[in-house]
Amino acid sequence: MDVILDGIIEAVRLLISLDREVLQITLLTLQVSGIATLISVLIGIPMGTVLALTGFMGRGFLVSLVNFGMGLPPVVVGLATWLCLTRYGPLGMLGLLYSPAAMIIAQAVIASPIVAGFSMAAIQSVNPKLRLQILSLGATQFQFLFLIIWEARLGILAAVIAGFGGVISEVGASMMVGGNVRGYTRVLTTATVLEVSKGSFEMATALSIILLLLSFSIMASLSYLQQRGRRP
Amino acid sequence: MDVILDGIIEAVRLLISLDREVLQITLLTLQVSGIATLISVLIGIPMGTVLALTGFMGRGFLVSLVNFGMGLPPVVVGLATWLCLTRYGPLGMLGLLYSPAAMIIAQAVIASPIVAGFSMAAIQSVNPKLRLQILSLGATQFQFLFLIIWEARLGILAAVIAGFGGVISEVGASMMVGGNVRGYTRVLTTATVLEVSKGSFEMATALSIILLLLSFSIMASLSYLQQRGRRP
Amino acid sequence: QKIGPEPAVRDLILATTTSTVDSGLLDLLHPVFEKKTGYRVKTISVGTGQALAMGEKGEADVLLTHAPASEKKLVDAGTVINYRRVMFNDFVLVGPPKDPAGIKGKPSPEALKTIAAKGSVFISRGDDSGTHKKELSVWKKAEVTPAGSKWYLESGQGMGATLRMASEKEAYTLTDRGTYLAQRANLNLDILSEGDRELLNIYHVMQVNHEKFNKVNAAGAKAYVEFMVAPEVQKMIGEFGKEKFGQSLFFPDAGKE
Amino acid sequence: MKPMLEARDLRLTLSGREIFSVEHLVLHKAEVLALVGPNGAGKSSLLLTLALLQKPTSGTIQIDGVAAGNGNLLAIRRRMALVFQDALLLDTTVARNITIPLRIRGLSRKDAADRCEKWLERFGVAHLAKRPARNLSGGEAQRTSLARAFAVEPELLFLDEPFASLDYPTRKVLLEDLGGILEELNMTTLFVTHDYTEIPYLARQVAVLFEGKIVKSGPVVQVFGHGILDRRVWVPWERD
Amino acid sequence: MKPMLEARDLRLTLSGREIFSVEHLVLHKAEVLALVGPNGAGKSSLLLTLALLQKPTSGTIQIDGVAAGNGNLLAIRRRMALVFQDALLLDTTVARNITIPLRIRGLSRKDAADRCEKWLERFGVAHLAKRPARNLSGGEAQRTSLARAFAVEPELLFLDEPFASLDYPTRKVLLEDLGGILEELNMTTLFVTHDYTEIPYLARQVAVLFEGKIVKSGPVVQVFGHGILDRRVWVPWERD
Ligand SMILES: Nc1ncnc2c1ncn2[C@@H]1O[C@H](COP(=O)(O)OP(=O)(O)OP(=O)(O)O)[C@@H](O)[C@H]1O
Ligand SMILES: Nc1ncnc2c1ncn2[C@@H]1O[C@H](COP(=O)(O)OP(=O)(O)OP(=O)(O)O)[C@@H](O)[C@H]1O
Ligand SMILES: [Mg+2]
Ligand SMILES: [Mg+2]
Repeated sequence: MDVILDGIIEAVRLLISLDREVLQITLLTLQVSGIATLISVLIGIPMGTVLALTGFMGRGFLVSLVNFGMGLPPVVVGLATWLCLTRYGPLGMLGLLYSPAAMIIAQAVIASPIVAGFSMAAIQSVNPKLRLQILSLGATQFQFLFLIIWEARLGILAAVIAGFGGVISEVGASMMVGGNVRGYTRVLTTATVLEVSKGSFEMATALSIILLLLSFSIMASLSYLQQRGRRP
Repeated sequence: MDVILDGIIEAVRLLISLDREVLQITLLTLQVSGIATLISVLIGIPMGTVLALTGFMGRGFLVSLVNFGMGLPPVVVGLATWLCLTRYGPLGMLGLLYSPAAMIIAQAVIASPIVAGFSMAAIQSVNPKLRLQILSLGATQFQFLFLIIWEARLGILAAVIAGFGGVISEVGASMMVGGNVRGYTRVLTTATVLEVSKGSFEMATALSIILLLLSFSIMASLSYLQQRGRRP
Repeated sequence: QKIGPEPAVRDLILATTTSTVDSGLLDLLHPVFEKKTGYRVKTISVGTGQALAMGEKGEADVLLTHAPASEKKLVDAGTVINYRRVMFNDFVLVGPPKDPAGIKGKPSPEALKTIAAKGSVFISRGDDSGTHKKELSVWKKAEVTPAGSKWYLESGQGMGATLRMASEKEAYTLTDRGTYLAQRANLNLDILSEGDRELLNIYHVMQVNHEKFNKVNAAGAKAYVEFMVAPEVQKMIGEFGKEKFGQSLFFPDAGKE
Repeated sequence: MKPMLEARDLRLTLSGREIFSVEHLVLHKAEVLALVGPNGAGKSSLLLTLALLQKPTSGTIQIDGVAAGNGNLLAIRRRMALVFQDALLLDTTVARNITIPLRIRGLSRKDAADRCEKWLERFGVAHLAKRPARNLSGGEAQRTSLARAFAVEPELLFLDEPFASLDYPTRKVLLEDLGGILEELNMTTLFVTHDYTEIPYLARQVAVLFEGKIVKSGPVVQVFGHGILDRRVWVPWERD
Repeated sequence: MKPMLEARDLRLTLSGREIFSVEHLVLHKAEVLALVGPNGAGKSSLLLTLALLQKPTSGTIQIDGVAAGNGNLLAIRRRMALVFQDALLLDTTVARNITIPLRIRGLSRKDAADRCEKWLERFGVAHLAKRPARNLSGGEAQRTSLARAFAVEPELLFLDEPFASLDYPTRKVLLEDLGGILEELNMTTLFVTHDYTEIPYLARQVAVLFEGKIVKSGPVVQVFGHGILDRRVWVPWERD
């Protein structure tokens, strides 16, 4: 357990001394996972809403596709994104491989079905008669969605939490498409893996602790938002 | 895209020829992630239920802890589990490191907060008056829980789907504590990573496809269960 | 004090093995290179197999690897050019200090023979890496076919992870000296057999052929190769690790074929 | 003059069960029609269908002479309001529950607030304006739901047992008021009730739905007789 | 004889608002008490508290001479049944909604099925037994909820506006029946209603709750006068 203790000491030291490299890695982590989550929210919430509210041919198939996408292995997403973005792959001309943009793409692919799936479940659990009531208030399609999402906000926030949690903690895809380039695409998880493979467990533990602090504070604020005014 | 095409062909070949090694890897994957999910269901559902239904000191803190655990990076879980299970670690005497049991432990640690968090959200969205109605039916604590969970089954199944999806697709922790030992702790995700690092992208794609097929069929049956009788 | 004009294509993709990165060597060299030339090196550390595959597909600009036999195929096919020797270190057999199989001091093929005879656990990387290939060639020399035996485990992971597993399981394994030295503090393993001629671990740097792959950053790749074999860089390689480990991790080797 | 609402051959089948089948139903402008019938007759389903919230299995609905279709659904819905059998309030304050449909219709913040105040006052829940709708009592919720419907001052109003949870004196005062309000605002109204004593306050016409079919319709006194006008009960907390 | 239910100094405060404050309330065995009052008076909250589902801020409740506490809550709850203001059914079939509380109380599958059938019959919803409760009409749901409460044949029964969504003839028949049933089964009953004409059918005693306080109580005729007994309306689908 010395390793963990040393890791904590090292983490504190890094935080206090505002180590430039660690700071940069932390900011990049936030930036990449934040933007990816934002994209997945923009894609996932409307998608989940449509799946929850409309009945069309192939809906059942799409629902299982989303549920399945929720379990899409980051490694597989990483591999597929990698194959798409390579120089001679279909999107090679964009030259995005081994850049933060590539990581954002892969993470958004991972998070979108998560957000969509949980948004769907949240909206399905809104009283179906309330949906009719909202329509009868004269709401446009957009206002309707807004109000329904408001009613399902508890579950939708859980969806966002899950999406963000899924990507900030992910390593396989980020490693593959980002390449863990120092000062450019190195994020907290990939840096941790590198430190482990270097055998510097203290540093790995320190980075883990920073990652945990980071995700804990974000999760805590999201869950505060979610639980506000909801006592059992 | 040739790689993907070749990967598909290879996947079909492996499946048709019932390649012994691939079969064994697939079964182990199912076994490890299945048991881990089971454990996380046994821990997570009661825990989520208690958090949703009771108000006690420190509940707020526990809720953020669970939400935070939902985003616990597998790499960090892997590192922590590894440190606990090493020969001279606190649980070293069990001699579990680099065994399927160690992978199950790590995966259960990853999945439990996911299941707990989503169970909590699901149960919170059950009409609070219905809870009182159930109590007034004369239900014991246990019967009460059973009935509440029944009412929240849509969301709870989503929680199980998320938990299972989280672990079957996870690679960081499995790699660290399982060690990817051929014929013993190699699962589909770790095998995929290995094939990528060998540069055999076709084989990696084939394994990915098998993993996708596997998780797709499981997710499809779970989501069929979930959506049965729920049209919008 | 940068030399030459601003490069046309700034990004340079280097595919290399984990050992060069994990040892920390490239973290020392690349800032110097970047400052001097203005390129940004994107170091992708992967298994040797993947590094070579990336070269074969034109996905990398320059390679730094340690599997001469496999590299030779790329050179012969004209996939890579400007193939230059950079440095070497060596492979060593490590195992638990108690040395249950009693291989201490034996030359490597004999040591492996003893391990097989005693049935002591041996951990192979099993990942087609340079180290794995070297290990297989030693088994061949020892005239043992270990695959499928109960005492022969394939970790399917990088060197660091494999060393840790060996340490935990009190097993033997073959490792490059650099990684072993870097990790030694956390391991309960000793060097038991070393110094054989065939256990040399030679690193080469090479440019991916821009005439075959139009997207390859030829100028950058050339600059990188020249940089690695430049005398002052060779000196840095030789000094690297002396301070921390009391000995060099790599020995400069440019120009000797 | 075109009727405000006209339905022809309206039929609804759910889960293989015919819920209602109505050949012809007309509501003239400013007319108030009471719809009665036993539990499960299909009243609520018919109301939902006429309010364009439930797609009928077959049949047509014309609103103010225009056939309701996908193109004009929203425009028509904004001319209507509906009070459901159980008050379905949004999970926000009472006041915002009233103002949302007004803001949706493009009223300014100020106008919406004024209307909201006026109608909350009218239904005796002005003191609850800032309270979260989630904690209201049954009657308070129903009043809020009524205020919400009236606040949009619709041309066409659907009420599904709107007074069931109101206390007796409130109900009485409201019934006496509402007749005047409906007339003043020219609201065409269809309302479902189980308490026949309410009918004469509001409606002249009544239609009886039984097992999904309209089995009788006409002026109130013709359907019920004169006994319906007679009801006297004391309010216990107002005496002495 | 000990009273079936006795509450002293019962007070409930929620979100800083005093919901009710009742000094003393007694229900003797087999007594039926009507609880009336305006919307928001606190009737439903008082009922929930007496049924041991809402913890009072202060005060004590004795059931059959025993103070209700954590230890005996379940045992006491099994002697009670409660019909909520809005029918709260479980998301399963109508029949299972009835049998679940019976099976919970240890009845055999067969006995539970028999009782279920009997009470569904009595409330006129036997034909719905196999239907999912989620799609019921308002009145059908309320009947199911009533059947569920009566099927457990409780010693102590709480009813919160149980007839509000029932159609008039059903309500009338039920009211006439239920008086006998309550007497026959010796059920001590507290029921909340807004329709004072229902009171004389079931209750002899009435208590009036106003702004959380019992402002009046006593025999029905004394509180309301004799006008309450008079009500005549026709059932439109039964004539001719
Ligand atoms: N959790 C709560 N927080 C604050 N106020 C509440 C809460 N629950 C109920 N109330 C308020 O308490 C008052 C009493 O509510 P209750 O439901 O007991 O009324 P009631 O007498 O049953 O009325 P009704 O006849 O309309 O059903 C209401 O004004 C209601 O808004
Ligand atoms: N989705 C559905 N699937 C099957 N049957 C349904 C569905 N929705 C409603 N029903 C049935 O249709 C019938 C009519 O329901 P509706 O709610 O219109 O009755 P109602 O006349 O309003 O009754 P009440 O007076 O009790 O409110 C009921 O028997 C109900 O069970
Ligand atoms: Mg109805
Ligand atoms: Mg009430």
